[in-house]
Amino acid sequence: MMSAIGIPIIGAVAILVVGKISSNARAAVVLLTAGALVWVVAGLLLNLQASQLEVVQIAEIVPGITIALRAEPLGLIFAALASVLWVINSVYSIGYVRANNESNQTRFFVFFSLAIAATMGVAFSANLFTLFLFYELLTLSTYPLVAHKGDESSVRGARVYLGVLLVTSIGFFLPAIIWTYALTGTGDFVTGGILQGHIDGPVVGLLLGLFVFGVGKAAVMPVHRWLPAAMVAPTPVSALLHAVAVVKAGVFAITKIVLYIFGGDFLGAEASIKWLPYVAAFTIIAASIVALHQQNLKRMLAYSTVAQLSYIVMAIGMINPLANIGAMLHIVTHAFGKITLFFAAGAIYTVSKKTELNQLRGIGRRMPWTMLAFSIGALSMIGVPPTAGFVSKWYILAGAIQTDHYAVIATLVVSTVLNALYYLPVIYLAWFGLERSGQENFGQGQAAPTIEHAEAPGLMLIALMATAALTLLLFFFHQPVVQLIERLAHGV
Amino acid sequence: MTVFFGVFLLTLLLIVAIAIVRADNLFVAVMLGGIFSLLMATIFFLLDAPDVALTEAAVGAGISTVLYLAALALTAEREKRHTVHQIKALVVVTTTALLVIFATFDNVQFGDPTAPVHVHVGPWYLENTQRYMDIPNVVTAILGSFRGYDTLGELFVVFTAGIGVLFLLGTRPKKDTEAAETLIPQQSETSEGLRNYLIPRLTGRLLVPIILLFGLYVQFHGEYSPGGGFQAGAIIAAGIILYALLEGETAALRVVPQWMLMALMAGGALLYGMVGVVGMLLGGQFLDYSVLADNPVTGQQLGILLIELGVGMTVSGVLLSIFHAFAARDKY
Amino acid sequence: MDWLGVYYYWAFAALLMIGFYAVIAKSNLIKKLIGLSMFQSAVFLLYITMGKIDDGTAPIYHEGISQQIFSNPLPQVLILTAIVVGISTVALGLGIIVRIQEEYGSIEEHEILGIDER
Amino acid sequence: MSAWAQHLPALQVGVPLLTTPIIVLLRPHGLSWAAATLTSCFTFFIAVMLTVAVLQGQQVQYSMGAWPAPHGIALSVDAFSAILLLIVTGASTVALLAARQIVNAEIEASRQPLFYTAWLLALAGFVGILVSADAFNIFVFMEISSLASYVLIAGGSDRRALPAVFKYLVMGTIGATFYLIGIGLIYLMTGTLNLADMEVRIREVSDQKPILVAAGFITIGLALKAAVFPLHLWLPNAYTYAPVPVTVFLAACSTKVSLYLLLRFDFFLFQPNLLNHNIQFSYFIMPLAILAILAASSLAMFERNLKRLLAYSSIAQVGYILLGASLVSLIGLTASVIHMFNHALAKAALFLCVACLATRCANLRIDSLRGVAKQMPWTMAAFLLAGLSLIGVPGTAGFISKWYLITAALDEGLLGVGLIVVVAAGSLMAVYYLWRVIEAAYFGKTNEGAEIVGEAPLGILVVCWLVVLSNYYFGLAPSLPTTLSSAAAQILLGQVP
Repeated sequence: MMSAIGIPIIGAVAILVVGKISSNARAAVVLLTAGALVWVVAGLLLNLQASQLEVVQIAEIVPGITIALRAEPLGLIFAALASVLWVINSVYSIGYVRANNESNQTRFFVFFSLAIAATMGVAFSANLFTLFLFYELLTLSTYPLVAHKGDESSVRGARVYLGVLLVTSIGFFLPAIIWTYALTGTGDFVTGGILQGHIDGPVVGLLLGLFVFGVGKAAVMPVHRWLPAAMVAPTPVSALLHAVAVVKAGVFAITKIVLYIFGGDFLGAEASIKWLPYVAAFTIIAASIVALHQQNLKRMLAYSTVAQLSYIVMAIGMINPLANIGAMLHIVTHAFGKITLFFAAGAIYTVSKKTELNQLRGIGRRMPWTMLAFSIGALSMIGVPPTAGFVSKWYILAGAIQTDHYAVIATLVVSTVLNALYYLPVIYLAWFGLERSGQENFGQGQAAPTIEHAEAPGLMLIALMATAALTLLLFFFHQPVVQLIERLAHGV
Repeated sequence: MTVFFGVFLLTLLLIVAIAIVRADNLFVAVMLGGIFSLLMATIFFLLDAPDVALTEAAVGAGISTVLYLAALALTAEREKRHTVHQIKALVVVTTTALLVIFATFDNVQFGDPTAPVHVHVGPWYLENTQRYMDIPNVVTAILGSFRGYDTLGELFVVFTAGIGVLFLLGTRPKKDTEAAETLIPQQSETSEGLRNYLIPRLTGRLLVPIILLFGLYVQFHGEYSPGGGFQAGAIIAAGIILYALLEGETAALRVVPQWMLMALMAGGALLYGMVGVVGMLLGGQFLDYSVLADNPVTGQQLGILLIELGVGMTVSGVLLSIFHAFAARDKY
Repeated sequence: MDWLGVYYYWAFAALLMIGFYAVIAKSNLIKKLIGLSMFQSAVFLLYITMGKIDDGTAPIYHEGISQQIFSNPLPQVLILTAIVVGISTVALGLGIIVRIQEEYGSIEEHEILGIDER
Repeated sequence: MSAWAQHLPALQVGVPLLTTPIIVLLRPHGLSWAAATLTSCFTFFIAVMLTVAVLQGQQVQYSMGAWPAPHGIALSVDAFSAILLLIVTGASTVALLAARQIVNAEIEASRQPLFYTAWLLALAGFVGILVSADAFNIFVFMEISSLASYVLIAGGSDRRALPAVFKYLVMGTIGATFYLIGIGLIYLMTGTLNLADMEVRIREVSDQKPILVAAGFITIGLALKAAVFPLHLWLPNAYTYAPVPVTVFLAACSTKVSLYLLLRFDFFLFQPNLLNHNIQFSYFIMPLAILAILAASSLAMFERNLKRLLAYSSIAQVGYILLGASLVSLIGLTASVIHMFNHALAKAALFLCVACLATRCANLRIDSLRGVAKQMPWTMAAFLLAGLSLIGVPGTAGFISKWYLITAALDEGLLGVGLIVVVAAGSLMAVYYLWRVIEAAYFGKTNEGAEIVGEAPLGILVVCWLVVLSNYYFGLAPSLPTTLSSAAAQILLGQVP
């Protein structure tokens, strides 16, 4: 596991060194590191038995508080997801950066691999302190990525990004962690939770609230403002942020806390935590409605991410094995679906410099492959059968029915309808809309006349098609992932 | 009798203090400051503290008045009437005073021998000075040996003040020095000081040697009668400053050149420190004089004599260099 | 005899008050410094008053007289040190005042602040 | 060496003190700096030896002049003074190492020996306070360190330093005299000056008025010297206009020594003896600490000059230290002592970065630093890392003290929640005012007038990075400061281990 964190850091240093020499060498190093990471994580995944239980302790900060890593199933799924998508994202970003000849690309890739190192740390953390340490490192390493362009709007966006994440982490997350350490004397993730008997009554609800709103990265409603603000970043960064690393780390952290700190059965009996599914439900509905009104493609995708994340939080909030499986599965499916959408948006922007929804009229004819992938991704978001999105929503729905949690069922239905309402028109216009010539479709005075452009550049296309294919494949071969999750459910 | 004297002197002291604060002309305030110090000296003498009285007179009345006057010569004579935040000052001051007076309500008797002050550590010194040092002046015994480390610290406070003033006034002042060169007529060697005023010249010639002699007496007679390094240093400095006032600052610098001042300052401090270190080298603790000679009592006496000399050297060196630093200022 | 002792302490308090007032209220830096040294000499008075014993004499032995009541020597030693600390602070303060006069041309606090604002 | 081991406390003060007369006479250029740095390193080495002795559980006592304790002056070094000794001597060594270029530029050669003598005198004064166990002796060494600090601060070429240092002189002397009145009253009632002896004898007279008044005077006097919030008016200007290496040295340790005295007197002397002293202490100190954190941080948020911004942040951190102490619990005191250590590290690093900037940029206003990161990447990277430690990001030294502080606050129940909100608000304000600087430096457009600045001189940069990395070392392996501060907390609360 140590190597899982080590490799991206070594990669970052290598890129820093090689970066000055030539861009090809740098691209090679990036791919090499990504490949090595996948190799290591796959190794861990295969011999799951041996590696998972022993705890690797790196440092003892204060008696009782240590930096320790442990490869348990949940962490492994997230690490595998992040490493696979990192490979694809690297391919995509090399193409994107070449096409748009972005400034100081070395810094871009260095912080990119540092962010991945932090994500691995979050995935394998064995106690609350290590989780918080890598969580903060993730925030700090992604800040320069969000502020990459360096112009006024991106600096302001990055300021909001950093502000909200630091406020929530120092304001709520840190006190919650210290409160847990004070209560139980330890912060280790133990299957079945450690808070049993140390705390009861409404205080549990308060502690959970501190955790949920402390982890700003999970973008539950009041603390979600950083996500749309981070849209100023270049697309591969938004892809990384919103599909692979940052948001997933947030939701993954909440899942780990709910399962390993509070513990399923302890929370089941506790009355004071019933509010969690309702807060998540509210976030889903509100975010979907806001996404409906969005004109900018990336902002719409951002709000849709906020909604999708709250699916996971809602499913976890229901404290039911089926729903848990649904939640973890949704982490994977949403990642593939959303990253495809972002890749498509990036491709469209690279080639045609179009960002607004009404500009995409009839773009399907010009960029068939990109729009095909976009459609698969959109369908996966809605949860239409051939795509993976359907499977995870199915499990969550099954969980909701099992605990006859009517509010959740209603939310699922309403949100699926809302998803359809804001994704389908885009696909329809793209394929069947007529490409209006001249000015009228650039109403808001954006001087971007329809220029002749062909399909997206090769590298980006490969990445796009890969993630789209994975979304479809996952629908048919989701069994291995589910088995892995079930092993977790039985407390292995 | 002492009751009457005590009350009279204290009320006089308070009146002079209020006069100082209210005086607009700073020169008057400094002169009143001199009177204030002399009154304090007499009160200390009344309270059986001859050593402190001598120091207060020599340092308080002598040296500080000289320093204030030197500073006044370089800055404004008259204070601009501008009391800024009066009410705030009164409030803060009255609260502090009430706090202090509140402390005296309890059974604080003046001069009763059974008070805890006189029971615990004090009498131990009185008995043991004879046994360890066999010198009459107990204050010098405590100053020199029992609490010798305090006096070492004290010496370095004076040393720091000397260093500080030399450092601050070492720079060439910002006043447009070229204009200053031309404006002030070059003071010829003879016209400096009060040379051609008959009375000061005559009396000065007489007084200076006597002052220096008295200074040396105080220096080396500290163990038997009130006196010691600080007082002696101040008196010797006062003597030489008087000579400077009479014969002019350049003449005084010829008598005690700048490098000798620096040597005096550093030498005294080093002497004191080395006496302590030698004590350590010979097997005792730091500043342990009993190991200095075969017989501990003579060792203590030798130690006290040496450190008093060190203190005297440093104090005179510092005070003189401060005076020269100020005096040299108005030449530019 | 008792009220005299208390008078010494009240004199100490009054002197403290006068010195402290001068430090805060006066804007002339030299007057502040004089106030400061008065504030310190009040404390000297407190210590020495503590050391006095009724009809005791200065703590110096004389060959002849054997049974003698001596005042407490320790406060006197402390005050010897405190006086020299006071004079050192005054000397350094005056050095700074002379430099301020040269740099700012005035030693009134409100004028100096004014010069800095401009 | 063992023969000298029992002389260590005396050497600790003796070495810096007795080398000053020698250094004042060193005329040749640069020699005085070398001698001063060498002495400072040797003092740091002695401090490390003393800490090792303390960690081995030895009771380090030393009586000056071989006179027994209550009559002669005794020196004693325990865990609390050991950790402070490390901070003071370390800060002085680091600041001196980085001082050569700047002092050469700002002070002409003839006055440099005097400057370095004053520096060593300040160091000797601080060390003298930490090692001494005699109340009046502490006053004498407090005067030495204060006078030397006034000289150092007034040493720069900036004329505004002079009124600032005069205000510091007046307020510092008033603080010292309040302390003197406090000792006088205690001496009046107990008859002794040795701290240990005083603690024993104060028990019988603890209900009488002079002792309560003495406690008041000592606390106010030391609070004035430690720039506790309402009495902090001298600190911002003094640190801003002083030469940068002096600020590096003083910011890291001058307020800390007064806080050491405040805690030593309030907890060791008054705590076990005065009746409800702990309630009086926390009711009096806690609001001041909270006020310090909130007001000083908000002042820092709107400050234009970088040095004064860090000065206000120092006042806020003094508030954190006092907040920990005012909880009057074992963890609270540990948090307070360890924050002294961690804040000294973070603040020394930040001011060293300011020193690097000062060598290249004309003035240190934030809007004149726009876009400086491009020309001085290493300095700004160091500033960023040191800033993270000040904010208390996990993995840095600052985080450890935040962790202890919040744990201590949690034991206070509802009041604790309020304190957590204050601590969180404080660190978020720290995020705001540090990010303002970093954002201006990294993303700001270099204004046209600015000439091309090169990277800071290598000497200062290496020292700066040394301190920044030590921030992170003590962030990940804080065993040394934690053991020392918990031992110190136990000593202060009276359960001597």
